[in-house]
Amino acid sequence: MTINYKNIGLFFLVACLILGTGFVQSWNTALFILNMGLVSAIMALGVNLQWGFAGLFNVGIMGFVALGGLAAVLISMPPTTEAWAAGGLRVILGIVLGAATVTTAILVQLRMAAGPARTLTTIAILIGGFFLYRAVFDGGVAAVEAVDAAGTGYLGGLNFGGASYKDWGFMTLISWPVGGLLAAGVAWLIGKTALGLRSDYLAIATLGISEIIIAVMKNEDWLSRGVKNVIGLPRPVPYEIELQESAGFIEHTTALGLDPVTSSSIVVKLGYAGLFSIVLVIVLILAQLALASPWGRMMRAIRDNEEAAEAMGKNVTARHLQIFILGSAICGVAGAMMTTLDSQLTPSSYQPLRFTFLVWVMVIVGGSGNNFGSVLGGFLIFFLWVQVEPMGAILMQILTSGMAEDNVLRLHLLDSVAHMRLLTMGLILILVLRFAPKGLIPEK
Amino acid sequence: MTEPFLIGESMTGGYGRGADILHDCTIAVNPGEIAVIVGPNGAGKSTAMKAVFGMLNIHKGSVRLDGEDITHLSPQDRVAKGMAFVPQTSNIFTSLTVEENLEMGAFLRRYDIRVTMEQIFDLFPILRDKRKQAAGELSGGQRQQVAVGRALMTQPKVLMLDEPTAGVSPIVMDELFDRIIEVARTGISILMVEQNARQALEIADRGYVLVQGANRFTDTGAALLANADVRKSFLGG
Amino acid sequence: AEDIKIGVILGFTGPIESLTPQMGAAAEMAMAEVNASGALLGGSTVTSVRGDSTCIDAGAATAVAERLITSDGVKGIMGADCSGVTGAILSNVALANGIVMISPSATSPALSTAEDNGLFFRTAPSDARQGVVMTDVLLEEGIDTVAVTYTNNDYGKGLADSFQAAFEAAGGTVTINAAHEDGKADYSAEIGALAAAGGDRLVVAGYVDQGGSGIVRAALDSGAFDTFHFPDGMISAKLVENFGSDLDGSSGQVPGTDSAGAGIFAAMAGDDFDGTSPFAAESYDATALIVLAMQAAGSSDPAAYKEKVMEVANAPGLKIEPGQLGLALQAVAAGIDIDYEGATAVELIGGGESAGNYRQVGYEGGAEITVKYR
Amino acid sequence: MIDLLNAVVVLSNYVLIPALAYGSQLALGALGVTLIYGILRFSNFAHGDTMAFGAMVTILVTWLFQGWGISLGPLPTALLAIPFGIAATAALLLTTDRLVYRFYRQQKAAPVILVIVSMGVMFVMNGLVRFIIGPNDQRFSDGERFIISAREFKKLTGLSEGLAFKTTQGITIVTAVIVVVALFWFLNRTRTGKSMRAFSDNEDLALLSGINPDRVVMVTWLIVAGLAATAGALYGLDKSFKPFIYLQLLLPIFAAAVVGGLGNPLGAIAGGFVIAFSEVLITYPLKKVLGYLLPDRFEPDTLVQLLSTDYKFAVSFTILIIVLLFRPTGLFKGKSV
Amino acid sequence: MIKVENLHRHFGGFHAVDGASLEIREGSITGLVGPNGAGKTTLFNVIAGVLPPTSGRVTMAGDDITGMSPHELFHKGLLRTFQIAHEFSSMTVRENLMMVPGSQSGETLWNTWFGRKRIADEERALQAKADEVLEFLTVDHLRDEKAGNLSGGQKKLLELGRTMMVDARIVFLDEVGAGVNRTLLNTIGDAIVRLNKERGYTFCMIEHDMEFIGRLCDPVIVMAEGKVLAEGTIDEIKANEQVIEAYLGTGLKNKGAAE
Ligand SMILES: Nc1ncnc2c1ncn2[C@@H]1O[C@H](COP(=O)(O)OP(=O)(O)OP(=O)(O)O)[C@@H](O)[C@H]1O
Ligand SMILES: Nc1ncnc2c1ncn2[C@@H]1O[C@H](COP(=O)(O)OP(=O)(O)OP(=O)(O)O)[C@@H](O)[C@H]1O
Ligand SMILES: [Mg+2]
Ligand SMILES: [Mg+2]
Repeated sequence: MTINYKNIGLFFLVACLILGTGFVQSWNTALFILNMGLVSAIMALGVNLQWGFAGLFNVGIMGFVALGGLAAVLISMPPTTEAWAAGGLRVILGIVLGAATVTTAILVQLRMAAGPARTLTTIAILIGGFFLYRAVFDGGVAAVEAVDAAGTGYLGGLNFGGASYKDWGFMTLISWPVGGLLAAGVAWLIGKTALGLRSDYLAIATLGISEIIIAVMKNEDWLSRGVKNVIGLPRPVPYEIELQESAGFIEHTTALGLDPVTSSSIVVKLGYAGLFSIVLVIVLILAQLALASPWGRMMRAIRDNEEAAEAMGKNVTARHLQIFILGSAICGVAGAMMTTLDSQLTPSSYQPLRFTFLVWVMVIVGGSGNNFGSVLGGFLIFFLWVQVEPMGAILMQILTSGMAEDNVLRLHLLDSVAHMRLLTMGLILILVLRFAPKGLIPEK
Repeated sequence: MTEPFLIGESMTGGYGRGADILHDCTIAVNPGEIAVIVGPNGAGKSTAMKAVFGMLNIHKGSVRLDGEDITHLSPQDRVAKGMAFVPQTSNIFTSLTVEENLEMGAFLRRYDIRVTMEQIFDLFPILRDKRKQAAGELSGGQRQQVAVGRALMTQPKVLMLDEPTAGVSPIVMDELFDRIIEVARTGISILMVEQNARQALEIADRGYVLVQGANRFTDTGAALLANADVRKSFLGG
Repeated sequence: AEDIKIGVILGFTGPIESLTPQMGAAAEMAMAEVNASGALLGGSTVTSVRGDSTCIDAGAATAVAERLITSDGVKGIMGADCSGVTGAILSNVALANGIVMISPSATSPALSTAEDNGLFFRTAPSDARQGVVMTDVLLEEGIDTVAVTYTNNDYGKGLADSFQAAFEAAGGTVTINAAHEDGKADYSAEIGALAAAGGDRLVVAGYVDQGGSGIVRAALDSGAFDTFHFPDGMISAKLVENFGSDLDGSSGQVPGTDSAGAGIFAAMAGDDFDGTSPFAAESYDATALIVLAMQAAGSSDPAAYKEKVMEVANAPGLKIEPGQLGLALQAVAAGIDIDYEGATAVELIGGGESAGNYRQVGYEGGAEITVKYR
Repeated sequence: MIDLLNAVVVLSNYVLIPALAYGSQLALGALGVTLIYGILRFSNFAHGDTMAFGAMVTILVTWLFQGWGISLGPLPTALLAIPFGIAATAALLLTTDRLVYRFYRQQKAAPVILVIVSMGVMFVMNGLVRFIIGPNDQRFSDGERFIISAREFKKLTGLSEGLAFKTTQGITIVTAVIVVVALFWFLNRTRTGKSMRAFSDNEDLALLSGINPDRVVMVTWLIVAGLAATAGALYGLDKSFKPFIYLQLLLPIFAAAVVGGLGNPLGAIAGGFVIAFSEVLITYPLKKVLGYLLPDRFEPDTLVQLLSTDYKFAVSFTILIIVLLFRPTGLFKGKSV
Repeated sequence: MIKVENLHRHFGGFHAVDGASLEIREGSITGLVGPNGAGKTTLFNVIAGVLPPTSGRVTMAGDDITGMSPHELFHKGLLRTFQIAHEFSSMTVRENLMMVPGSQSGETLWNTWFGRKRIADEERALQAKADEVLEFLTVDHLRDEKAGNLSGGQKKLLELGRTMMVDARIVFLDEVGAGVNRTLLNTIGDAIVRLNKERGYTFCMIEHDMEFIGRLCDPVIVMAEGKVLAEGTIDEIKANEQVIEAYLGTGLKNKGAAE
């Protein structure tokens, strides 16, 4: 039971950190950390599912998060009608042709007897299909991208709210599960091919695939504007401006003695926090129930010793695939949520350091194999990620406080304040793991 | 009574912060002698061996080699003092070849190890055929032979073997016991744990029966074999 | 009198981390100048609060902006630097909190049409304009076939596209328009492709601190191209320092004017930092505009002074050069209309972006020379 | 005939030589990664920044030498400074090990913990390097840039295509080959090398054989320091030194180490070449080559490029995955923990 | 029950199993002996689907099971133990046993969320069963210990215990006796005989302890160099010259001298 006090204490500590941010810095920042902490906790749960439960070393989280973001655009933005007219069908036809080519090739591989004839047919189909696909697809893409390149230049999404599409904010909510499905679909493809790989080999394969996903999102402008970004996604919560202009809101806030501008953004953030918390709680409960059941036991057995688990009748391949898809889908959902919160999709901001490794840090520091650990890690690490910047500055101030005003070293130190951010993050990481080498809330 | 060459005296201790496994357990052996430890599974035989070799902290009792207190020496320093040990499990380098495994046994010996290696190959001919193969690809019994071979390569003063014959075929087991006797005759102390207890006790000068981490019976091998109680409870009738 | 805080949000870490120290220093130089004059709003002072935009991580950038606004209480933001994070901060934070942002270096055409409630300005021109200027420069030099490589982000892509459109419309040929990723270890593949496509000159729409230099180095080393054309992200002392006389015969353009302001600014920077570093002058001007607008509105409230930015920036009025901020503040206080020219001959058009004056450069004998202004 | 020669020269200049040089650079980095993986059993994320640190010290010393007027004639002065870079890196790594990694080794922590810890170390080293030398590009190369430059080559041969071969490319390739052979020999033939492999295989048993773990760890870090500083300095000489890039270099380096088979030096060099060639070769437009080879009538008017360079990373990773599907632990049968 | 026809398994150029043909009769306790490296474990691995054969065929009650995966074979009632213990080291001893039974309803995600009641009932039954097995193996006091912390012999017992958790048709035991105390081994032997008699399990066991083999097994198959060398009752085997030369040997040479 003592251990339980410790865990509650840890959560309490993180709550204090966030509340402290609210009191010392601002409630907006605190809520921002809370919201991103919620999203990060969900991602960490997804990764914990894969690593902590099943020992799958997935380092492609970034890709699944990005797919979730893509879903947010594809669902919640309005379709670009001119683009559809210009080349939409051609693009779709191109994709269908591409898929058909691959399918036919696979069918040939399966159906025909092995031999030179089969190889030749397959190659012929693939090459022919490739040129056909390029011929159809490229033209369509060019046409789509030519439509108002600076403003749209892509096919847009499925929000049929027309000019008032921003009022259809609930569409973004639909995009969350869709983001999960999209991620799950891609995870299925990856799992089918690459899950046979072990440990670090699987890691580099997933890392590569996530880079490929980002490359596609950066370069296929017809899909989501590539590096030109999509900004101004609709929101499931009201806009601050609307609140500030609504008489009722101003009345309420002034009655409470608050500033309407500040309170409007706080209310909006609280709205997000509410939505995100619902998702987190659902995911956490489901994950926790699964972990503390024969299913979780089976997964741990597979993680411990695949060969023996297989001999004891557990279908290791199928289970790995299942949990890989599930974990990736959760990351996809979180990705869609995050894009909703940002109200924009910027493919070049998907950096492995931020979206893959930071999530891993959350899982490991929190304590892999323990769902509550992952949630704690999500909040704590994101808090640090945001707060190490001022911390680094403070660190430098302390270091330089004793020095003369024009001391060269002092100036140099103060100049490098910006680089202290990552350094501080690194130091904290090392220190935390030093005192809790199995994570803050270790697996039981 | 003179002090034995190697003695782990009144050892009490366990793994990490867990409960004690050994309770006041004493094991000793003299040069040229074979001492055999038997007992039920989980009695603490392997633990006692590890304690003697310094792979486990004992918080009571001491280990002395040739009169010198070595209780606080690290295992690798004990190797330097002429002790060799074959653990019960994971006792080979799986990714190294058979030959490299043997070389590692002789790591602290810089001079001519070829001769010793040839002797090992004569003892376990199969290893000569497989010398270039990774030890992890061997069969269970072959691995065991590599493990024993590695310890023999050290040319130690004290040889400690934890179930050296587990999984080896009868013909090899006989060879092995023969070899152990030979080795002992050259003045080396041998301390081993065995579940093939009857054969082992037959060649033992001393026998220890361990139960729940404590000495239950201590006597010569022959006397233990003759003891009906011991036979029934520990040697399978 | 109050202590007015102004946020300086730039990518102090990340892909343009070598440009941002100068930009930040320039902004703070303007603030120091204001404080020294003591003429702002009856003796108010301005203080800089720095924040790291990272240039690429929209999440981190919004968090920083959020913190600066809500906890430090900044009244305006000088920044951000890269177009992506600038858009993010604008739509997520500045809009919601009604804070004025003046970016010195976000040049993406997309920002021209972004929803901003009149809060967003930039002292850098949109790249749509640069594409046209570039075409003119090249065609005038008699170059009608070029290969283009751009840094794969909204800046590079936007610039390369607007250039290609303008160039082809004017009768030129673009043999290949290929992206390069910044910060990669090796550009052999890109150079291979560019060389195979060929062209009289290689247009490098990248960053000098980033892939841009890598591309130029690889192109020179392999003999793929001898001459280049550099848009704004590439032009800097660094480029000359890196390549020296290898650049002879190349061309480029960068936002800039032959106004005396640029020279004065560089002289003011003196030894403290490199005043000719890209976007340093724009940063000075952006800061100055914020302060002057406050003075004109008589208040540091963004909702009030956002209306005044265009007014102080544009004619008619008393022309103001760098180093004359004190004078300008007094003039405004006295009710005299001013036209802030600053270090970059500021002229805000449309939705509040720089009209776009460019300095055409060439390279001779291992040095950068100014050919003319456009 | 001339056309054929020109085609060969074009291909060498834009594919063969750059890929060889880049591949060697990756290999040198991958060797360090693979060695740590092989002996200390974790993927070291701090390796890129270790390289940056080594390169930084080398640069500082080079500047010093240049200031004193010491030079190596046609070769870059930095070669003289590399030993100092190695020494400083060794000191850094040994300190790091003492302060950070040793604790987890004694705890017998899971490899993934070490991976995450190494990320912490990466952040700290990264900050350290940027703190000392700043975030900017630094140039420190001198001596002859080229063994043969494109212009000289054209003049010499009279061909219409040039072929450039840089001094640094030459040094890198030669160094990589020598180091790989030396390391392979060291690990498989020498007593110390074998004891290091034994240690990585079964730490407890290594102890029982009298192998001194501290010594193994120390030797490992020393070799890694040598590799990292050399690789970092050579890379900086060839391209340019910028702290941020070394972090980015980590990804292809890991890819090279993995595709070759983790823990295997031969794998590292093979992996380096696989990654480098797949990046350069697949995206290379054949227009010019075909232009020389085919009769004028058939000369292609498009680029004849299989895939645009946007996807060069995608290509190399796709190839990596395909290789792994057929050889799940890399080309040279690597380890997996 | 199991029929192996002309089975080959090569590792590179090495023929570990080299044309072995044998049959395990339904209801028998068949012993499999042979020198170290004879290919016994490899044969088990091929039968149990861990290794694909290079060539040859395995049938179970007439069905071709060549190349089937281990988990499919498990559900057909074929169980095996590992010569080198494969415990689930970070799980408790009891969990090691409870995870064994196939088609537990709690192994479906859906049920873990919406079928808690059923799972709880099943778990109770499983737990009782596991405790029973643990008691029989004399390790019940360790039921909540991590399996990785067991002694060498205890791990082997756990290997055996797993096969006792479900109803099997045929059980392959790879040296379960090595490292197990002889007194306990006798009890285990009795249990094997009981399972064989009362529940009709077929056993095939590799063992080097001839006494133990002799007590339980009929017939005994001897393998050497990947082939079947001999087959017969224990006495026939013990008398076989070839077997003595290759496997049994003639006893200690030095024995007298040691005493
Ligand atoms: N993965 C492998 N690669 C190469 N050779 C192997 C591999 N696995 C087994 N062998 C070889 O195949 C032969 C048969 O091994 P196997 O494990 O089947 O023997 P066994 O009869 O079970 O012996 P033991 O009684 O010692 O357990 C041995 O010589 C072994 O070296
Ligand atoms: N690493 C460990 N951590 C905790 N407990 C352990 C560990 N290793 C063994 N034990 C416990 O210590 C007791 C004695 O184990 P030991 O290995 O000494 O038995 P043993 O007499 O050698 O048995 P066997 O004949 O089965 O090998 C056992 O109950 C076991 O569960
Ligand atoms: Mg034991
Ligand atoms: Mg076997």
